Amino acid sequence: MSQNNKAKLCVSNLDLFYGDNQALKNINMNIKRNKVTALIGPSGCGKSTFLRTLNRMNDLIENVKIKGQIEVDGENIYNTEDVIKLRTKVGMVFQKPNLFPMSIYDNVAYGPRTHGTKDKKELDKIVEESLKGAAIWEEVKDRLKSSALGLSGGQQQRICIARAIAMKPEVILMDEPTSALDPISTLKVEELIQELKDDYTIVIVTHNMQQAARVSDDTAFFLNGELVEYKETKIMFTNPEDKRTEDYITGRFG
Amino acid sequence: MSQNNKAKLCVSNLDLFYGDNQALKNINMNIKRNKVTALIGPSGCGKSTFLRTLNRMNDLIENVKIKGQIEVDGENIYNTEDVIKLRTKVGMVFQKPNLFPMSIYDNVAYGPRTHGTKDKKELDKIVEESLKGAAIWEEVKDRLKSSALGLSGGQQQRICIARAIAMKPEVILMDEPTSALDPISTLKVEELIQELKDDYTIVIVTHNMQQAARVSDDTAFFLNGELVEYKETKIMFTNPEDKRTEDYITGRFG
Amino acid sequence: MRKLKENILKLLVYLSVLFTISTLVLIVGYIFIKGIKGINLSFLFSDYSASGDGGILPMIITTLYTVALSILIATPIGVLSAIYLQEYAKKGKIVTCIRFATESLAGIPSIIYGLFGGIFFVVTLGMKYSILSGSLTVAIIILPVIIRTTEEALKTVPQAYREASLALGSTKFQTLYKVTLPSAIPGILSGIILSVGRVIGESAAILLTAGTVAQMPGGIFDSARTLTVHAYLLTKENGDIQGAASIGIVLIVIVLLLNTMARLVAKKLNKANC
Amino acid sequence: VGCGSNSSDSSNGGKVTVSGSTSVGPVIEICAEKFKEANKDISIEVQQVGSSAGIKNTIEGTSEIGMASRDLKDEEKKAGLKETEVALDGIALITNKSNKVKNLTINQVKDIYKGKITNWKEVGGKDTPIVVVSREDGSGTRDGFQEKVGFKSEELVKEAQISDGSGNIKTIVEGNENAMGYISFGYVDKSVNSLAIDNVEPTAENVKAGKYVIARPFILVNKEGTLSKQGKSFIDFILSDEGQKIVKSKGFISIK
Amino acid sequence: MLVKSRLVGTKHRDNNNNNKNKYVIEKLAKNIFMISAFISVISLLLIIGFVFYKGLTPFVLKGYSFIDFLAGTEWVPSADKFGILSMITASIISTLGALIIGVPVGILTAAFISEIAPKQVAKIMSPAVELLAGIPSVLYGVFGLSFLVPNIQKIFNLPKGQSLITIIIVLAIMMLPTIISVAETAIRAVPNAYKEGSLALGASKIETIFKVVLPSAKSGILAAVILGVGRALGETMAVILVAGNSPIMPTSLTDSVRPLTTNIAIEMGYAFGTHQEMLFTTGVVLFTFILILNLVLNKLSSKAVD
Ligand SMILES: Nc1ncnc2c1ncn2[C@@H]1O[C@H](COP(=O)(O)OP(=O)(O)OP(=O)(O)O)[C@@H](O)[C@H]1O
Ligand SMILES: Nc1ncnc2c1ncn2[C@@H]1O[C@H](COP(=O)(O)OP(=O)(O)OP(=O)(O)O)[C@@H](O)[C@H]1O
Ligand SMILES: [Mg+2]
Ligand SMILES: [Mg+2]
Ligand SMILES: O=P([O-])([O-])[O-]
Repeated sequence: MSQNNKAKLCVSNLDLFYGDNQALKNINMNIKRNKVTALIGPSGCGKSTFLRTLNRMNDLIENVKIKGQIEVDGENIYNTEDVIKLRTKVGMVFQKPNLFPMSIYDNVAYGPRTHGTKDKKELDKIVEESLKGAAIWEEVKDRLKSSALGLSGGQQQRICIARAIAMKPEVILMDEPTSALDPISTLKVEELIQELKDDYTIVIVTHNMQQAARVSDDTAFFLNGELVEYKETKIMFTNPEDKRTEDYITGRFG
Repeated sequence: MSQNNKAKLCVSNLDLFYGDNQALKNINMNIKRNKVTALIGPSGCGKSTFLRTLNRMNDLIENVKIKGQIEVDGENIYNTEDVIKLRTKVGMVFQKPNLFPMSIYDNVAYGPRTHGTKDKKELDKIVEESLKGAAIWEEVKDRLKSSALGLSGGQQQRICIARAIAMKPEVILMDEPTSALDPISTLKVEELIQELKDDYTIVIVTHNMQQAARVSDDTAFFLNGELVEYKETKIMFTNPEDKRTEDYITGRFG
Repeated sequence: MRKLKENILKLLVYLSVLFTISTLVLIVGYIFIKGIKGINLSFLFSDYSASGDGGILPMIITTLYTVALSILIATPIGVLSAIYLQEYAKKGKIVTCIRFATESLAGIPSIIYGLFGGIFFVVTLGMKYSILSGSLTVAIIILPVIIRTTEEALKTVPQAYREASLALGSTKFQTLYKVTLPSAIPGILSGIILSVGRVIGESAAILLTAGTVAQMPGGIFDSARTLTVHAYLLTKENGDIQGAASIGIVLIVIVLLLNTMARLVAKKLNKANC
Repeated sequence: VGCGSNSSDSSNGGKVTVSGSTSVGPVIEICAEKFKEANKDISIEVQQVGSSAGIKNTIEGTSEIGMASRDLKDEEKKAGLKETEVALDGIALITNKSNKVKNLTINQVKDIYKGKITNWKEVGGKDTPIVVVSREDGSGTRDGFQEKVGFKSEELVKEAQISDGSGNIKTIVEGNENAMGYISFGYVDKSVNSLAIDNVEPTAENVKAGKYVIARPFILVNKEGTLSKQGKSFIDFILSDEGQKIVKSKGFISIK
Repeated sequence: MLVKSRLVGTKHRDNNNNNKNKYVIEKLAKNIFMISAFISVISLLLIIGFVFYKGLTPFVLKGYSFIDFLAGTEWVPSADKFGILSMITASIISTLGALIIGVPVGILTAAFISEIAPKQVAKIMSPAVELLAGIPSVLYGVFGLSFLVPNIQKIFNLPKGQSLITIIIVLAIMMLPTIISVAETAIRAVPNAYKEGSLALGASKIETIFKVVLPSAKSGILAAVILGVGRALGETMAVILVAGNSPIMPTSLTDSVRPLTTNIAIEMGYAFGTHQEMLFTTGVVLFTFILILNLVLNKLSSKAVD
């Protein structure tokens, strides 16, 4: 329980197989509460796979085998039957904005409604708060009832974040949330992440070294399914321990 | 006619529109006989479009409008009705190897057969020569009758070149022929291009600056549908005239 | 030589197209020319009379009953099956088995359905010759069509929608009815429209299960005649080609309308997915 | 609730299901229409599925009343059926309008159907082959025809065209000058010639007088003891003067 | 920043109990879906069960010989003679004949629609083909009986127009839309790269279609053919009106014949006892043909996936 005070998520001895192909190899990692943790590494190294184990999105894929354990607040998430509760607690924002073909309002209200909030006033409040939280309220407040698919990529991605926030999760997982965005939108989302970390534990996958350096407190470097190095971002980027980390962050491969 | 002595292809005042969208703007270019000419430029600048005008492959696309003229050996290719003759003279190798789902032999014999060569012995000879010309004979001579789709990407691309050579064309157009290949196969194809230029006029589109520098005699730099600079490769890469060319080849954008 | 060969091949292609088009024009034209004289309001909307001079209203009503009932039976089963296959089932023996069954059902000739319905629904289950027996039989016939098109429609719903919904803590079922199904509805609709066409055109299977009673059905437990069966019986029993052709016109117009509807719906589907 | 009693629960309304012969069907349909005018609350379903199927349906209880255009077979009688003759019907031999042959002897008819005579010139017509058209095995019309002409099913010329409906036979004969077929009097019209047999014209009078021999009864059958009140009143209606008038108007012969 | 403090505040009312309900619904839904899916399987089993039970009764319980049934050429139910070899032959010949016309015409039309026709023409042809597919088969029969039969009699100078040729023509027309639409899909799936490859080698459009496009689409085209066979083998109402239905072994294309389907339909209304069961047996034979075809089709499509 001692670790639990600092660590929100504890991953120990995690192995993951797609069929016979091992995509994650003995990962051990404690992710700190109210910090932003960045996952970096070359394409195919297992970043997305790892992220998706944290809210059991890999359950959707056939033929996945998982060993080891992951605890959220000290509770093993692969022991509970209640995936819904886990996913309510651990929200996710995907690489490509994936809003539903509904209005902006309905998108953000989707989660709360699913969990039984029916009251119009309460929903209004949640939607407004979440959109404000995602720094997109001003831009969309006059067209909440229009389709969410009419927005720009950057706006859509922030609505996705609002949608995740509306669930009042404790952890937010983000899989390359800005890779589909233009530089200005990216900046906005990065600022947002900085603000959100006071209230949430954030884990973010990124391909962009500069982004990792800018937004994260801790960084984990993955390579071929292994966790090569994991430490404070400042230290990692100035003084990497492992030769492979150094090569990667200085752009020598990948 | 004077230009014709050196220039195999003369392009003058070429404009091309996809619907209302102008993809090529007033291109003027004389492509030299028995030389390798490289076309470079950022994605979407019109390299492929330009290449495809040279053997009228753009005829296949609806809504394409072409102005200006292109002469091969002094004959305007957009005046003749005989596209087949033009395409026989001007062969093409595509970015992704596009072998037919037939045997290796039948792939290479496809062109000659189409043009009426029936004699078994003659075909055998053409196939062997072409495969040798494409530096792939040794690798496949024992399995000419097996499916061409069972080969590696690099082998397939060389068979594509053999297939083009089998037509005995005078010009070979290549649209990023090595972008789908691993480094070793790339090298083999590059060597091949060097060998071929004694007999053929070669125009090659490439994204790879190094490749352009290695294989070509002349280089043309395209940007937003315009031909920005066109000169000897050696001069272009050491002493570009245009600021935009310099930026591009030194990797400052694109 | 090369040109000659090319021209021969071209000629073959054009002859084929000519054959296809001309058969269509011939058949539709023939039916229209033969049958148009018989088309008038009283033919379409007055009651049938055995002593002649009657209209085809009972057959139209019967056709409507049969279409409504069979669609009502087959749609929920078909859609739910497709959902199971597409959203729930894991690859394996069970799915293979179900797939094989639906594919086989799709290939069975309707006369065999007629044989089956004629002893199973009519005799064994005691439903007698009735619209119900007929509708149940055609419901099985159209089941594979609805399953197939629904599956295709579900496949086109982006996986991203499902992931987004699940990641928000929804159950699979919530995801299904809030996100996946609404996106798939145009596809499902076009499947239903296709099936309506199939039901309307069906003859052998309905003849052997719904019977041939030429009168206004009082309900689904009555035996009655659909339009298509009526066209067949007019030909067979009365030698009334003109009457059959008149009904043919009605049927062809219905088919045209249904096809156009399906097209519009499909267009909508494409738009929705952009 | 026993077989065929589906209608007897309510004393007034109810449904009577009738099925069987396609020759008998049309006239019974008209009777049913007339009957309903007087008995609005009774509905009558007339199913034209063929004589044998009608009898089978009656035995199985799928229908209350069966219609047959032939006598019952022993097998069928054993099942406990009660039969009621409601009309007589002649079977007319028909040829194409352009055919000059107007009369045949019954032996010629037999030989044609057995395949011994194959050309119209053998019976005084043009030098063209005879295309024989017959109903399908099991049809009441065919049974009646074969019995009266005097040959068995397996003797029918193998090349004969088989059609499962009188209308169909008429269409075939109308469109083919070589064809010859047979249909119930009720279906005969001006689109085809009907032949005299042994110089006897195919008319209702000649049948009634016993001169035109190719004829058979129309019967209704029901399971012994299960006929509903409504069913009985319907049969009574057909046997009444009004019913028999309808029978006559359709070209059949009244049993009275 | 005002917002944030509020954000963490209240939790959703969600509790475990609520979730438990959801999981129950989830299970229930899944089971309902699964049961629905099994209705197809049950239907198929019922159909097989009933048709085979009825159809095999005479052989199992009444001592008829199945071999005689299959190999017999005489069909006289009232004389207790049941042999369907002639009908099997008729079915096979008429299907093959229809294939010989329908397959090339269908494939070439499909090639025309997907590769040659200008967009506008293709836009008209596709609905036309759909209409051809949607016309009820009875109408093909009506057309066949009153138009084709007399005309074929005239053109070929025959004593009668009901014949194998007529069946073949009607079936060929009826299988066209099936073949065209499936082949069209297969042809459209041929990668553009193949076509470009061929054209760039100086092949003409037509050469490209015949040498590259059609061969590349062959597994899809084969599937189209098999579906067409199914359609032809199973067609009843159109055939019954034009076949002539004589149960004889065909010796020429001008003979009238009785295919399996029409044997069932033509006599079903009149059949009784063993006769009726033998019609079911005819159905069993037809059914077996169709099942075999389906198995082949299955194999083909799984091969196409590889
Ligand atoms: N559904 C799957 N089935 C099988 N293998 C998979 C699946 N998803 C991913 N993999 C494999 O697992 C490995 C890790 O993939 P993953 O998507 O986690 O990489 P990544 O680090 O997110 O890469 P990228 O930066 O390209 O997104 C890869 O080798 C990939 O091919
Ligand atoms: N078939 C088409 N229809 C309409 N526009 C097209 C079409 N093909 C290309 N374009 C447009 O024309 C422009 C030039 O495209 P082109 O393919 O020639 O670029 P490129 O230089 O080859 O790029 P890349 O390096 O990515 O292959 C682009 O803006 C492209 O979007
Ligand atoms: Mg990833
Ligand atoms: Mg390009
Ligand atoms: O229909 P039938 O009267 O010939 O049995």
